[in-house]
Amino acid sequence: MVLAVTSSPETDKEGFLRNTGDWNPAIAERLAELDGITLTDDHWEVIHLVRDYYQNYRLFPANRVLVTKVREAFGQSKGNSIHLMKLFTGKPAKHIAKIAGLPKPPNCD
Amino acid sequence: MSTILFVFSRPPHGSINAQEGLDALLMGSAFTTCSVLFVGDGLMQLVAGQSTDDLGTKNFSLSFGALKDYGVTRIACSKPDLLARGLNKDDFLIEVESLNAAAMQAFIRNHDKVLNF
Amino acid sequence: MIVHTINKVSALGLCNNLIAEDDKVVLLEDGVYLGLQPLPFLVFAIRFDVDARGLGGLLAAHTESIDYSDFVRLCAEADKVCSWF
Amino acid sequence: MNFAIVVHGAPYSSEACLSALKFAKAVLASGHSINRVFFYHDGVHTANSLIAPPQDEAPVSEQWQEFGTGNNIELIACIASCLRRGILDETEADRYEKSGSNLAPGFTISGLGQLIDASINADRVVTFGV
Repeated sequence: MVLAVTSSPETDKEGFLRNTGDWNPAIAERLAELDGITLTDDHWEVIHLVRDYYQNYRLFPANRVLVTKVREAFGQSKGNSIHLMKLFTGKPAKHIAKIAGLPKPPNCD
Repeated sequence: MSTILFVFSRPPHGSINAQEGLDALLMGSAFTTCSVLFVGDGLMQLVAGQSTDDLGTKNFSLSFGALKDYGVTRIACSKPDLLARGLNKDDFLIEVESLNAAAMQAFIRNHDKVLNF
Repeated sequence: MIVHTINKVSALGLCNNLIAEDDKVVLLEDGVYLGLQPLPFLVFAIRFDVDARGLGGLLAAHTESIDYSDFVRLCAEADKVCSWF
Repeated sequence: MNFAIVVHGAPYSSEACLSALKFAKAVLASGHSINRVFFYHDGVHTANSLIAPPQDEAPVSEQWQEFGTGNNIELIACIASCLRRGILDETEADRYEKSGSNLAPGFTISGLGQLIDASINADRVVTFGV
């Protein structure tokens, strides 16, 4: 599957998968790359966590909830918004949702 | 800071009202202390074992499990409406306090604002 | 004191347990049909809705017709407003 | 006293947005203020600029626009409700690759946080539901 920088059959113009069912780890790597992010173990911890959270609750966790959950799972050094900002530059929630293949969030906070 | 009581009175899936009410509650919890009271057929939102894959609506009932994470600590339902539907709290997917009429009136009085859905 | 608004007959079932003795009830839209029978609360009905449905002469003795300005005043006097629909 | 008004009903499908408008006018006429009107659920249809009612029926949507613009009152349509129902401003139409936008003048599309903020900061919140 080829994923272009701009919209392709597989992604919309913001780079979100049109069909979240297409997601797999290799696609996540590519989606991240298009956002200028190289996935490391630290990224994967968060990606798996939000995917599990979505699977359990059908929700993308709100920022503060995400921070708490990361802290509970991986400790204080990672459970803070600075860590998440560093990993997923700019708007962490948007990048995480995109790379994790979760539904595009409405553009509101 | 004003506290908000969310009152949910619509059953799930027949309309989007219940789901959009929950969205508002989740957002509210980011700003202030929020509680929720289920009345009438709104209690049906809490019934465990909802399976919507074949229907094609979102199974947002699972999201109630996240209310604790979101800091919503008081989750209550109308005891008369519970009994009228032949339900008991074991039928629900999360722990919910059931309140009699006087307790519900106090619950409403103890919040600054009420948002009904 | 809480103002409860009711906009349809079936919505009374949601709130009749929740209306305290000193609360007030404002009937609007199709809720004004509830004003035809005596209710055990202090009841007001929006005049526009009453008139639109031809209920002017049919309201129960204790249902008081009010304008929107009265509705606003009741809300301002209340501690909060609870809407049933 | 400051009011927040919440509207859940679509024009013509329900009376809610007509009642809410009468209430909103009465709030101002009584010397009170309105911090925001929040359109949620089907209420967001009020913000559809393409509504074309028969001439002998009240143009509810336009009346809201006039009220909002004339009194400098924020009319917010919930973004999530709007997206589900096809009410889009140019930004959202572009974002979701849709062929056109239809948000009526005087309305702003924004998030649910606006409902919570308005509710917290108002003295009274009044919801017009369906």
